[in-house]
Amino acid sequence: MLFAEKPKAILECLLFATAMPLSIDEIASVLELSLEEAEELLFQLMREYNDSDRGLQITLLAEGYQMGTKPQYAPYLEKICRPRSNPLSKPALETLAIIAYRQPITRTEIEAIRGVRVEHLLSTLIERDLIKEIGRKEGPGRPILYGTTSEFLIYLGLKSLEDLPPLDKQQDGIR
Amino acid sequence: MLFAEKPKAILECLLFATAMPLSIDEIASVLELSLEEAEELLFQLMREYNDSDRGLQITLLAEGYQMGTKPQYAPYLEKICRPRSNPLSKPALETLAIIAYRQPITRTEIEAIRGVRVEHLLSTLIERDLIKEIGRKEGPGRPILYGTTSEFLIYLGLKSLEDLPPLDKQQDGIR
Amino acid sequence: MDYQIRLESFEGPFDLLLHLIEKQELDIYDIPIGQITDQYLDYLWAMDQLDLTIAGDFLVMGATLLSIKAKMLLPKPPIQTMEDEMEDPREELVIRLLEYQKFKAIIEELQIREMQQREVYEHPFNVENFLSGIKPPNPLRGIGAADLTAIYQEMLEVLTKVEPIHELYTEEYTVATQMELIGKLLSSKVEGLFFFELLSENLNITSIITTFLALLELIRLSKVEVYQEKPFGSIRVLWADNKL
Repeated sequence: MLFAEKPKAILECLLFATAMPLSIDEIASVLELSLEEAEELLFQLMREYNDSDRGLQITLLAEGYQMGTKPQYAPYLEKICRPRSNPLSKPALETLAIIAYRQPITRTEIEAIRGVRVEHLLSTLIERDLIKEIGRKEGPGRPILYGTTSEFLIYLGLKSLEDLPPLDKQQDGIR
Repeated sequence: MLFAEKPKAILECLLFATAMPLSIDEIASVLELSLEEAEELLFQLMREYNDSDRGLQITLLAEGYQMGTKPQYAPYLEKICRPRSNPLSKPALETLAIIAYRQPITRTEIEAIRGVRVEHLLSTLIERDLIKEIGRKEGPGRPILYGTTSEFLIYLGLKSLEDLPPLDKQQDGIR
Repeated sequence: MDYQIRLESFEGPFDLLLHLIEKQELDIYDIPIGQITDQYLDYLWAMDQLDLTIAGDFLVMGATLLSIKAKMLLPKPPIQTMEDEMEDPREELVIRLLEYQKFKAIIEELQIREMQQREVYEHPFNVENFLSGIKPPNPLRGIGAADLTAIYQEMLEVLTKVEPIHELYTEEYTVATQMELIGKLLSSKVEGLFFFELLSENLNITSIITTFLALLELIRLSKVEVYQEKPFGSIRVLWADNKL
């Protein structure tokens, strides 16, 4: 073998710990090797990673070489990075419906309709990209006004808010 | 071999990609294995990493497992990686130590031990995610109680709070 | 001055005191308080002469030392009480010094660990980047616009059935919700608000009375303070926590 283990271990560290892809020039300069030597070392390490049953891979991107996870394992990473994908609860849907039909609307106004506190429901809806703050209401405390997002329309397959089914007029009289 | 390659590859991805150390419970849940199976798989992977000439290691930190570079390669990484945040100043470390050993503790109690005010040091430590508010002390003013975070354990390379070096090893006459 | 040491190099008064004790190999359990007090104050004078600001914490300790010194000079009562001896005025100081010393002693070891862990680099994984590449699951999967409309209609129907429309006002105002509302409004207003500003647009007798009761309760709990500039003038309400 041409190289001792050590330069390969260093190269492994470099690919692991850098945020951006590494060019062969950078690799050669840190390892104090010629470009050819650096390349040979890199290819050796790439074979060890990519041709094995390991979970990680080293790939060449436009800007250089980078260590990452093999794409087939992405679902497991999603599972641990984004554990929340539960469907919305009924209270959350009710709150969303109120906002959709009454926007712009403040929290207090929503609570007046629902009769219960909605603070945590609003956070959930914001987190799920369904509603957002769209301004402030004039008056004491200048409360936040909420409205629906463009993602909300996309999820429901609507072109615009006007596409929301109309309501029975009389019932919408509650204020 | 007890396991197919795949769960080990997934485990490798998980340890690579998660920012915080992973507990054995989390590993078992993502891999859909029993705790014993997850542990055996993990130990197998740890041996492959730690007992070899590779540049990476898997260590127990903050009651979880994390992948990192072996310390002997730090000089090469310094050249190319983002500079690390500065080490803590002595007063900050002193304050952190008092919180670590005496938590939960209020600001006034810390100041009684250090003999100097610590307000700005507490903000620094909170900003660096090393301490956090963990409650309120009963009594007048209900002062904030501080405690250390998991980032604190990671920062000092500790497995858990019990891994802190003993404080009272020297003569501890009066208590 | 016997020691050429700058005050700023000490973490605090305990650090300076421990330095003086260790340097002269004094017994921490039997501190010659007169000698230590003089040396400690010498440092403060020296700092003062250099026009350096002395942290208040150092001055407080100076005063404490002087007070201990004074107590030690007081004549001891001729007959000791039977059970215990007179409390040593130095005791509290010694306890605190010993406690501080423990932490001072552990710092070096923690620093070593800090430096060791700095040698270990983690993968700079950016969750945000990773997740931006993954389409988040549709939180509304299985739900159409019509379903949302139905949910809304149903909710309105329930509301209209249960109570006549005008009754909704009484549901809206309870002392508890008004207290919360007042807190929300006031806590963001350092200059406070007039009482009428606390009332919502829906002025009716229930809302005014409930808001007034809520205000009285908050006054009782010392959460708010109220001022009236002249008799029959407008009542200004201030959130007590905002005063600090």
